[in-house]
Amino acid sequence: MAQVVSVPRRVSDEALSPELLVQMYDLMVKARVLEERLIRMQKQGDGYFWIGGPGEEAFSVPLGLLVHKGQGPEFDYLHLHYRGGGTMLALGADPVDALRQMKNTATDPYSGGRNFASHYSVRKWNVVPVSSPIEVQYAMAPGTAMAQKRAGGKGITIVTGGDAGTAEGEFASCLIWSSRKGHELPVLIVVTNNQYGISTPYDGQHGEKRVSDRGAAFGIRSLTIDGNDPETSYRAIRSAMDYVRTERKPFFLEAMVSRLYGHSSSSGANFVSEEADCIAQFEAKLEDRKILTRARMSELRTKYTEELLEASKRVREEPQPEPEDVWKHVFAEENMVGKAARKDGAS
Amino acid sequence: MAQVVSVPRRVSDEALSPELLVQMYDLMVKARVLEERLIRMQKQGDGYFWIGGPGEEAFSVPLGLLVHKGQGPEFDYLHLHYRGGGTMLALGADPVDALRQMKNTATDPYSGGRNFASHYSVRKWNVVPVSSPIEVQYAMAPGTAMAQKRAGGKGITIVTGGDAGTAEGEFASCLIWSSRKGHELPVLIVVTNNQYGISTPYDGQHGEKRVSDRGAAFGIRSLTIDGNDPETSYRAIRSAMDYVRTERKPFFLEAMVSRLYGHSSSSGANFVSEEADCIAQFEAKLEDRKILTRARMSELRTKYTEELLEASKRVREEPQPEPEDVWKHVFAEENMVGKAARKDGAS
Amino acid sequence: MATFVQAVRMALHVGEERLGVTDIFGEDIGAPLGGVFTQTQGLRTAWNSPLDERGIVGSAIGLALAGQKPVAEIQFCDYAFNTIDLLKLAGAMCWSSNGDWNCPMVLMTPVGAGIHGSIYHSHSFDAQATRLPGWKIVMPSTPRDAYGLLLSAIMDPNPVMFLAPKALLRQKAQSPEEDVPGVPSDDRELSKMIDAPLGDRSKWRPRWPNTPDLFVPLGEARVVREGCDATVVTYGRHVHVCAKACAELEAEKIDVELIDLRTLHPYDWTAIVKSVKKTGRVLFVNEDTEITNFGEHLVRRTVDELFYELHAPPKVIAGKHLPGVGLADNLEKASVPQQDEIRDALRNLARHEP
Amino acid sequence: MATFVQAVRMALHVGEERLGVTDIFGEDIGAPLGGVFTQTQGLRTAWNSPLDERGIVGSAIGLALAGQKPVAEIQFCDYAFNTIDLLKLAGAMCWSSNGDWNCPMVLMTPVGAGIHGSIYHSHSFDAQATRLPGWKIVMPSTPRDAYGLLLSAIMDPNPVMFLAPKALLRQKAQSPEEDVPGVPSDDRELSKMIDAPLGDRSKWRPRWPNTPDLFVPLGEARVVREGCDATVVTYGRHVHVCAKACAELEAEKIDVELIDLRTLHPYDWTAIVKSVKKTGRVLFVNEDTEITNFGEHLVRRTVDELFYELHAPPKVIAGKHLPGVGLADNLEKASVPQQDEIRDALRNLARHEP
Ligand SMILES: Cc1ncc(C[n+]2csc(CCOP(=O)(O)OP(=O)(O)O)c2C)c(N)n1
Ligand SMILES: Cc1ncc(C[n+]2csc(CCOP(=O)(O)OP(=O)(O)O)c2C)c(N)n1
Ligand SMILES: [Mg+2]
Ligand SMILES: [Mg+2]
Repeated sequence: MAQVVSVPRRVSDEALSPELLVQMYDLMVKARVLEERLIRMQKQGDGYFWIGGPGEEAFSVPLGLLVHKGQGPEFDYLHLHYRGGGTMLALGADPVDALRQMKNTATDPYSGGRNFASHYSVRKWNVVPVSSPIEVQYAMAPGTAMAQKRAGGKGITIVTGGDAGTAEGEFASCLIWSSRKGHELPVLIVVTNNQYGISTPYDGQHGEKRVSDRGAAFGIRSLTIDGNDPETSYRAIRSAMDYVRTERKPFFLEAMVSRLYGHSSSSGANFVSEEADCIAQFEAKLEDRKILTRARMSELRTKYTEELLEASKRVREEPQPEPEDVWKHVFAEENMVGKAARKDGAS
Repeated sequence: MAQVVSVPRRVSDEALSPELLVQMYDLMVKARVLEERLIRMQKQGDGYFWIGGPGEEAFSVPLGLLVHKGQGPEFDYLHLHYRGGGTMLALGADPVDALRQMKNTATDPYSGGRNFASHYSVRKWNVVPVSSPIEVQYAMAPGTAMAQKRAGGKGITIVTGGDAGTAEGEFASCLIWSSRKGHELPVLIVVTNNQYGISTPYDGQHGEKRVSDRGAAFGIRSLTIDGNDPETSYRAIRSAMDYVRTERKPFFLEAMVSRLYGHSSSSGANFVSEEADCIAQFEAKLEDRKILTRARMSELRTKYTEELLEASKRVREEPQPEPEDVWKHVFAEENMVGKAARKDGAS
Repeated sequence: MATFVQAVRMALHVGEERLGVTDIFGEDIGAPLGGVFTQTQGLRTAWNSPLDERGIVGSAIGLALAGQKPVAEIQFCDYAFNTIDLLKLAGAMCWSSNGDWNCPMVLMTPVGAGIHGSIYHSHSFDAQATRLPGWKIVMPSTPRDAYGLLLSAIMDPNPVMFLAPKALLRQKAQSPEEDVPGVPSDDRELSKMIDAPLGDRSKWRPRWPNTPDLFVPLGEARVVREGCDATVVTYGRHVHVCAKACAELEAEKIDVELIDLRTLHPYDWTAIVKSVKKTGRVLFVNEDTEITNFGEHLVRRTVDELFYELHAPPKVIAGKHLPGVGLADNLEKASVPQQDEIRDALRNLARHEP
Repeated sequence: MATFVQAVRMALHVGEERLGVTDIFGEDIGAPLGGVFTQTQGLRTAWNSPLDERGIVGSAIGLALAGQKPVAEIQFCDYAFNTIDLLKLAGAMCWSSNGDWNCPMVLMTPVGAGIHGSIYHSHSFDAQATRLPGWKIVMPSTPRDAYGLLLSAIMDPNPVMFLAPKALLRQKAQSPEEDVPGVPSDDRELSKMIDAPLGDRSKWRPRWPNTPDLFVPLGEARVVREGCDATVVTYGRHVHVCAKACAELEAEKIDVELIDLRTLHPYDWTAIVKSVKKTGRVLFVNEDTEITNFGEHLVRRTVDELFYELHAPPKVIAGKHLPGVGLADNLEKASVPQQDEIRDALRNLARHEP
């Protein structure tokens, strides 16, 4: 599938350090191997459904690395969709927890065996619960951003979603609420455009050439980048975040990405060889620039593959939730989010 | 209130005939007098609530005159909001029927005493029921337009609403659904911008300079005009309609208008002298150009005022709905809309 | 005596000054109007949102998640039916994250008929609201309860919906017990203090009376009048309609117990059980449409748990299953419960021979 | 034997070829996928909409008003909760225009749990749907009823909602009576004719079997099995769960009458009355959440009209009042009605001594 890529204007082309490139590569591989493990678990009956982000690592990993991580409005809020695994690993999430959610164990820290794979939730890192309905996160993002504007720090709100979902009204709500004159909000609005919504291609569903074209009318700075290149992504995200953090205004970043295992397990979750593979491309670059050898790279992949295979076996033995657990947490007993906000002195 | 007005490019400045100007003036006065009668009825206890379109006549009247009126997809569909009285009179509606709806009589042809004033519904003219929730008509408009594109005639869909309401997701839906590449729809998307939503001014709620700026991203031709000038309106609507009828593609027309009696009876419904009065402006022009004399113009106003006063007295005597009438028309017994479509050979 | 809407305003003032409310927002909520019912006049944290109910609910969730305390308003509950997915998400936030997050927001919205509001200013929302697991739902019938329940709603760590019966908004407390404590006894005095003047309001500042931290607990019903011949359980404006029906029956020596549920979820089952055990006859009244109605839930639970305590079949009087409430007086009256049919139903219940 | 989803596809084919259906649309409905459950494969008028449920419902209304006959789909009913205002408008179109307009649209959506769909692929919609005056609501439990009710839905001049139990979609007719008339007796033959092949489908065209204009009337229940000891009224996938519970009880010499409601509105009250008069004991089963639930309406009407016919308190088994259905097997089972609790409840009902 051909990718429409604009030259990332306003983004410096300053070289990234080899250490950073290696760190990104490491996380990208880890994220990919994790998705492949999750897919396998589902196929083997160790989970009911898979959805995730293989093919988006060159964007999701740099995004996670650039997050100002912590709890409360001084830190960044993340309103992710179900393709954010790379971002979570870059934040420091334990991949074994993702296996637990796939196996819906009681030990799943994200939902206690209640929700599908890739539905993360980490309050201590401001990762709000991922929910399945497309685009609702874009209606909530202005709320956390308002709190941050008020808090006066550098914290920003980051919201991500796919291309097809931008047809929902909440995407428009996000553009409108974040750009009201005199009330602009510090939101980094991200769309990862894989040019599909399940089986429906981009063409024929969109009047706009690029989704990011929709920002202009609202005076929102907007940019479309090649999200398959981690260096481009890193620089574009960093510069967009700098703008949002400092100006306290929205930025709309569209990243063209691949969907490497199709939509989800419902569509088979098989490798799609026609799509660009950001890891393969990055490996060629790293070898070419003599930053990593092929041997070192395949060693890394083998290491993660083995680790996660072992972990998946251990997870299989962990307890399932009990029937009566359904009644837990219907209501909260205390105001946990309020405490966090006060702890960080932000409200 | 200062009006932002763009020069109406792409609109011819060909002079309109004196007959047309007189016809428009006549209807504008009739529409204004009707609204003033409705306001008075409500204040005198002959109705529970008033809302309507005084101040929009210079736009709503030309719109109605240019409609291709009839039943079924070959003709124009109208998805109006509650400020469309001028359009209805220009279509040929009997103003007494509006009084009946105000007095919620059983004889009210639009809703049988069920709905508020200015909630029109005329199937034989393709006027779909006006409903109170803001902006829902923009979600329905693509549907009638699809039928028209398919029917192959010249019929178009016209949808109107206010400026504040464009923040609802349905407005975005309308832009999206009408501009999908290869599936463009013949919709004339109208926003009458009075720069208020009830008490809330335009400024501070919009990131876009003009609402019509939102069309560009979708490749929708868009234009903002001075809706207080009936000549500008007529020419702009005609040229927009020509485009939609011929190209079978959407056009977005924003008309800057006045709100001459405030939002509704809830906000007092008193004359707002700070706003431009399109009828007063037009009268000065007509006198200046020697098309009508002051005497003729005030005669006309007196005539309509007296007629509607008399009519309102008669309407007062018409029967109210009976309690058991609530059960009528919960379900339709036959497919009336289907018949119409077939009658006109369009489906 | 304070009106219902003044009570709401004073509670919101206490909320923003003493209980951590950070945002009171919705359409036309901010200055100069202060709400289409004047409910938010003079409040420091009140602001006008875009005309976008989905954005309002979404932003309220976001604000809540970021540790703020938002009180959001949907201008009329008639315009909340496109937000039910978001309301469900707010109610699911704690449960679906297995207790990781909570979502402490308050959503206010005016409900119900009784003011000739026609199709789109007459909807009820209690049936919908009780279908939202994870939410607490209140619907006060007096200024005092409006004040005290709103304060409790603000302090709760969960999403709480505050349904305000439209027809009661301008109604004054009918007795000192129904009034907000601490308000001046002279109504005009109170009005001068906290009602915005007509005309230019740019210089106006309210003077707030010193009202206490009165928390009416969520989940506690109020026995409005005691009786032994039958029980009527209701809430909102129908508390007053039922009270009048009860007064009519008193003349006939029929002594009806009237329970104002006040909180619809979690509701005070104990209070209902106690009364039904005493009277053996119960009528549930509300004005939402009658198929799949909250009163029907209460009947179900009554027959489930109290079948053999009943001396007569339990009844529901609710709104008719119609697409809307019509504007004409006859139509409105034929659509939502009226005093005479409530009176007749109670009489039948009380006189029913098993 | 046809599967449920094949029955839907064949009905839609008949709809577009013989009954005037002009548009079958929704997310992923068109080629090449033909629906996430294959329900629209090979249909001439099927097309992919934008990912916008509000646009889908809005456009369906517009198409209907313009005399077209749209069959719109919401991919999962879990994603219909932001369209309830539009559904209400469709249901109000005829009434609010005092009979001037009708709105002949069909809305299909898969509902319910039973496939480990977790929080957002397990919702029910029957409680919501029955709260939409002006709509007719059907929920078939067999391929034959799916076919026949869909044809009737298409012909109706009103908005009709077709709720498809997700867990039944791939299930075959269990007997010739449950099958679509006219399909080949060999399942593989039918599959070859109308199931799209894996891989490239661009050249594939279905061969439709010659199925008749079978109209299952809206509003008519089906007595699945006769019995005299108790009645169970249900619909959708719980028809099969209840049938199994009834079979278990047969071994205990308890003879339960099982009614498949099929149409939820307007529902077949006559059928319920007849059965309850015979058995005096009734259980209503559905899997939507249990507060303000349609089964509770049926209980209310039962005690309202049949109180003195009852030999035991009428019961409801429904989904738990929880924010969602959890993914883990234990959680799903604890949230929606299971065969054993239905069996036990029916046994208790049948054995109950008044
Ligand atoms: C509101 C809603 N409608 C439908 C769905 C079903 N669904 C899940 S993913 C998806 C496609 C999303 O496409 P896109 O936004 O491009 O994101 P991608 O999956 O391609 O990353 C759909 C229709 C849903 N989850 N939520
Ligand atoms: C969905 C919805 N929300 C709120 C309202 C209440 N309301 C009626 S008119 C109005 C303001 C509309 O402003 P605008 O769109 O600019 O139209 P105008 O009245 O100025 O012509 C509001 C908020 C409504 N009718 N529908
Ligand atoms: Mg996509
Ligand atoms: Mg306006």
